[in-house]
Amino acid sequence: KPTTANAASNDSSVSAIKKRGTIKIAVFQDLPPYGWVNKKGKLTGYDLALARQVAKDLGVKTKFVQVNANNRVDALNSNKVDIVLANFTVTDERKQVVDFAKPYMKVSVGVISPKSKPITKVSQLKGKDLIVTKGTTAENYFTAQQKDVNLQKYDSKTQQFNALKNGRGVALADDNSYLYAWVKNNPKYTVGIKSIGPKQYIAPAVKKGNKSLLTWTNKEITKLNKAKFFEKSYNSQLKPYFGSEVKASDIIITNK
Amino acid sequence: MSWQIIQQSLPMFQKGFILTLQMSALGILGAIILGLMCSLCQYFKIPVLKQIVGAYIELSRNTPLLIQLFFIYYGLPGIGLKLSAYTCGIIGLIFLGGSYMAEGFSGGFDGIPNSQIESGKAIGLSQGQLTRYVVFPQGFALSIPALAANIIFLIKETSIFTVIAIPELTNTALDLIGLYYHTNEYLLVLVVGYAIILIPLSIILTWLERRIRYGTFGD
Amino acid sequence: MTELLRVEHLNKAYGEVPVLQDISFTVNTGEVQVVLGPSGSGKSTLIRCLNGLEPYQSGTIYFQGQKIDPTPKNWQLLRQKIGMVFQSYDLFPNLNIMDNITLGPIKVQKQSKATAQKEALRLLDTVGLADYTAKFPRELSGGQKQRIAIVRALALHPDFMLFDEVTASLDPEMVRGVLEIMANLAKQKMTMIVVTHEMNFAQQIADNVLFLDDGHILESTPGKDFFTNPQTDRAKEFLQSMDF
Amino acid sequence: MTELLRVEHLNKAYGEVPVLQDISFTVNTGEVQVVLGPSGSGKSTLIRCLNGLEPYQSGTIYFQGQKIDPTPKNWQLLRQKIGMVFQSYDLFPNLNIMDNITLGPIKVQKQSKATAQKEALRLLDTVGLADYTAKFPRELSGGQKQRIAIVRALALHPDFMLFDEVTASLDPEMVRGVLEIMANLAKQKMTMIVVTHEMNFAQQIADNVLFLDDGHILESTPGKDFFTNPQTDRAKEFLQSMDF
Amino acid sequence: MAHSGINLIFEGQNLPRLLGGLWITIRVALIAIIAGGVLGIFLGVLRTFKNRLLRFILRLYLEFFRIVPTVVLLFLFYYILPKSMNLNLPAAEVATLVFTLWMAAEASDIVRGALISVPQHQVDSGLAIGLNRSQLYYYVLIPQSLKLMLPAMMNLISRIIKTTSLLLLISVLDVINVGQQIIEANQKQYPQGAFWVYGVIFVLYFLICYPFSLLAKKLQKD
Ligand SMILES: Nc1ncnc2c1ncn2[C@@H]1O[C@H](COP(=O)(O)OP(=O)(O)OP(=O)(O)O)[C@@H](O)[C@H]1O
Ligand SMILES: Nc1ncnc2c1ncn2[C@@H]1O[C@H](COP(=O)(O)OP(=O)(O)OP(=O)(O)O)[C@@H](O)[C@H]1O
Ligand SMILES: [Mg+2]
Ligand SMILES: [Mg+2]
Repeated sequence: KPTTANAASNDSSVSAIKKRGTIKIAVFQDLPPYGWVNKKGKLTGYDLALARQVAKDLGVKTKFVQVNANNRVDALNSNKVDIVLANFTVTDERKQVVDFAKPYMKVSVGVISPKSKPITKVSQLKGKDLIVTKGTTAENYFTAQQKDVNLQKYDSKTQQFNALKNGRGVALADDNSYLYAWVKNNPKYTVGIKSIGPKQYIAPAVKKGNKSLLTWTNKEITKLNKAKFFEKSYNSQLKPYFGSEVKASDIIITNK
Repeated sequence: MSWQIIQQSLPMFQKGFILTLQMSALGILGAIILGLMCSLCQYFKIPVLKQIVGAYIELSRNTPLLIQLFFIYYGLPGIGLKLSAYTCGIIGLIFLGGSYMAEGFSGGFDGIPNSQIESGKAIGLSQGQLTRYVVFPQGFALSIPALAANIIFLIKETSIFTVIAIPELTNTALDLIGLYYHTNEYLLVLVVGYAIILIPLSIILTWLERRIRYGTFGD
Repeated sequence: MTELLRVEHLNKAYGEVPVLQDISFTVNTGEVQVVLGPSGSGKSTLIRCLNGLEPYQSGTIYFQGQKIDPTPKNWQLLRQKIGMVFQSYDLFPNLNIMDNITLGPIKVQKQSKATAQKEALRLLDTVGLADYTAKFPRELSGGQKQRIAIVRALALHPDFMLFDEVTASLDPEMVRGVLEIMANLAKQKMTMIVVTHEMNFAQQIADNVLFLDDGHILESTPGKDFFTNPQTDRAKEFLQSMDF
Repeated sequence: MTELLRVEHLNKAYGEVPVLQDISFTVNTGEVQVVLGPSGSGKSTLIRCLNGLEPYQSGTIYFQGQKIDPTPKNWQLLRQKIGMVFQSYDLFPNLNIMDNITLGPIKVQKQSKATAQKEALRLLDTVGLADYTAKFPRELSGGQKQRIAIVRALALHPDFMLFDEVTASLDPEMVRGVLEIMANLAKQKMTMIVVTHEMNFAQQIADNVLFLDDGHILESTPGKDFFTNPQTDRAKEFLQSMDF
Repeated sequence: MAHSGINLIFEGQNLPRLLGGLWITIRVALIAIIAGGVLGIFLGVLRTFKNRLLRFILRLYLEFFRIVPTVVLLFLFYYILPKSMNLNLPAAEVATLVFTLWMAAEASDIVRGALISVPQHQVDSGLAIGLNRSQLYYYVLIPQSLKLMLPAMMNLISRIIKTTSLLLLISVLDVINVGQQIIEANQKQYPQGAFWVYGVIFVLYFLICYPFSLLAKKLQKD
């Protein structure tokens, strides 16, 4: 339904959401174990658990909107969603266009490659094809810092992993946390570079200027932290998918 | 809308633009050759080949390019056939365009009035001579409008290459949007990019169409 | 009077519908056979059978005493000896007048270009169109096109000519020029089979008239008698209707 | 003799090319005006101007003494009073015969369906096609279609009728039936303007002949004189060419 | 391994899910075809009118939808519409709108083409019996042009259906998107999942589009 410009930004305020009775949340649906559809066709994952908790605490129903990495910002700006909980890494560019709440996860870019031909140093990637997904921090990092790596840019996670398995690039770069998860399922591959670039955080994002929801979300994260929600969620949603290389403290933020 | 942002993105778009042009050119050329061969198989009713061509045309015309590409690019490696993205793109475009071009040519050949064929026969021309002096020149002229429409169509279809990570125009735009979030600017450049290719081309093709038609039939 | 063409018991049907039934007749060298009959009686079909453009179900055609084996290859060779002009002026729009005329002589009969062009010019002269060699069909009037079509057929020096209502699509004023050329051919003793609706003209040139109705030859009567004294009532009726 | 239609100084051009130049004439009630002239002389254009299918650049048309203001709306209203039949048998292929005929009376003249159908049947009877009401145009021969087209025009009870070469696309055998109907109309004193290439027929019905050449009226001569004794050489020539 | 991959399709809820995705796809196409078709007829009629400004505007509309690739159209509407027009629609509805407008544009050209190829003498004889313009269109031109436009319409419909494959790109949960989820969720068990899932979707699209192209061919013949 059409709304006016000002009303549109207020549309995602806490009171508006409560009045509407539904919160629209942008999530990934192809990124196990954060946001994905399991074999039974059910939307699940670490981000999803958070999303459901947020809705519960707001006392509203959820409406999930599937996004790809490269349209998370526009989903907010075009009022398609109230909040993004889609493995959204905080970067300076993104801070210009959306408002991030308190982070709930740590992350940095990692690189996976076949065990048979492992890539362990960035210098090995020179002049080679590296697979990334459009709009991810991995793409951002390599575009800005490693200009002599050829990037193959895909629209979705499914496509990028498929491409890697088909050997279309020598390696794939993405957030290291789910690369660990992925290699556990695909033992022929290894996280050859565990972490490059700056340490980064993943946080919920709301439309720029949406103070009301931002404040509420910050409080919510603090509250959930106290209640050890993220630890529990880590154990149920993530741990089963990660290899032994990963500890809870690598991923979740407990002390903030 | 910021002119500076547009300007900064132009070198990237230029690469995509050139790639779109190159792949379109190759794909269209291949499609025309494939289409011509298919339509000849049908025109001369060559047994077996004619049936194969018929099946190919139906298959190609009734499935989306996107799925054809997905199947070739992501699916076929599963049974051991791995082709580069560019090869897949070109093959996809030829596979799709071949059937459209074939129908265009066939339409031209079928459009030749029967009386032309008969008067060719009546002066004793053999089948080969009839094809060379009557069917080809007239059929080609008649099929030009369809071919022109197909050329435009195929160029637009290259935008779908974005799904197999070919950095053509559309892919470039989507990528930049994901990186820097200047959606309006990049979409504008994208639309203008296609307009720069398609508008002059469509004018040239219309002109060519008239000329060839006039040269052959005089109307 | 040598026999040029003999048709015996020709039968032709489109699907189940018989269109020509038990057609037999003979044409001698130098004779003009006019085929008359109401619309749909099978005149065009008959003409088209006579140069193999339509297959027929049964019957035999003899050409210069030889039985024709009706294979596509045989017909293709025979067509050089049979000139044909249709109702629609179907010159090849993509070729100029000279190329239209010389295509057959050069490609089919392997004449040299020079010979073929010389002959084409001579024939064009006889129909008053010698200046038109470089023009394209689109630049000509219907009557001119039809005259060129006759020349194109004549350029192969056929043994006989088939004409199927060649003036039917022409403006009334154009008709005369074309008919004059055909009348001239008749005078020069070209063997011809002519389908026409122009009764005056038919009367003037017919050595013999075949009157077709519903796929049958109802009568075959010498030209001098048919128009004044047809044998069948159907033909009488037909002649009346043509002359309101 | 009351004047029904008067045309004064009518000029019409397609782009730069003049097609009708300074055309003036009068048609009285009950009169048959035949328009003759070579192909391209402007006959069809004239007829089309007379019921507003073509706009004209200058000149005036008076209908029953009233000057016609040539707006689309006016012409639409007037066309009920002007019946027109064309060369191509243009019945509406999507409607059956009855609907073809009654479309105008019902939709334009708002007659009741019953009245319109009764009248249609009466008219169909006069042309011998009363059994054809439920058929579609494609099931009819050219001559039948043309007779229906005349009935369709008559069903609006027009004050006069325009005929443009209505027999030109017909098989020769079909021509007579159509011409007979027109001759009957003339006998019943229907006012008509008739373009035709059938000279015998023209001679038979013409009260007056307009002879057009190159967009000009070269002569306007009573029918009884024109065919035997035309005033201009051009007309003489024309008459000769029509009668090979 | 490959031969057993087909089992992936029949495992668990996979087939119903795929068909569910297909329904989303078809629903978008169906609404677009019907709404766009009606709008297209209307615009097509307008395009035969003499008013130059009107014809120019409609021509511009058509050319815009012709020149801009559908992928780009989808993104344009998906991103720009909510921002500048404050029209906030879910992706599937945006897609429906785009396809409707596209269908209307292309259909208007088909309708116009069919209308002007009704022979001029049909127009003349309609006018000659005194019909006014709307009567002429209603009783004569539109009924006659319907037959002429059907083959092209069938082709257009099958093109619209095919092009719905692009829904994936604006994250509509269409059949391809569901397919990708299935490939992702089962990648360990079925490494060749992509071959089978994309293969099945390929066939599904063919089964839907083929009848239309058959129909188009048949209509073209008679
Ligand atoms: N290709 C065809 N398929 C089926 N029937 C045909 C075909 N061509 C002609 N006919 C039918 O064969 C019959 C004879 O047709 P033909 O054209 O030989 O008649 P015609 O005497 O030449 O008539 P016209 O004087 O109108 O030219 C007609 O009933 C016609 O409908
Ligand atoms: N729509 C048009 N646009 C341009 N010129 C036209 C058009 N219609 C007719 N003409 C020209 O106007 C002139 C008169 O044409 P018109 O059809 O009135 O002649 P006519 O006397 O009816 O000929 P015919 O006996 O062949 O029917 C011709 O030179 C023709 O080429
Ligand atoms: Mg015939
Ligand atoms: Mg005329």
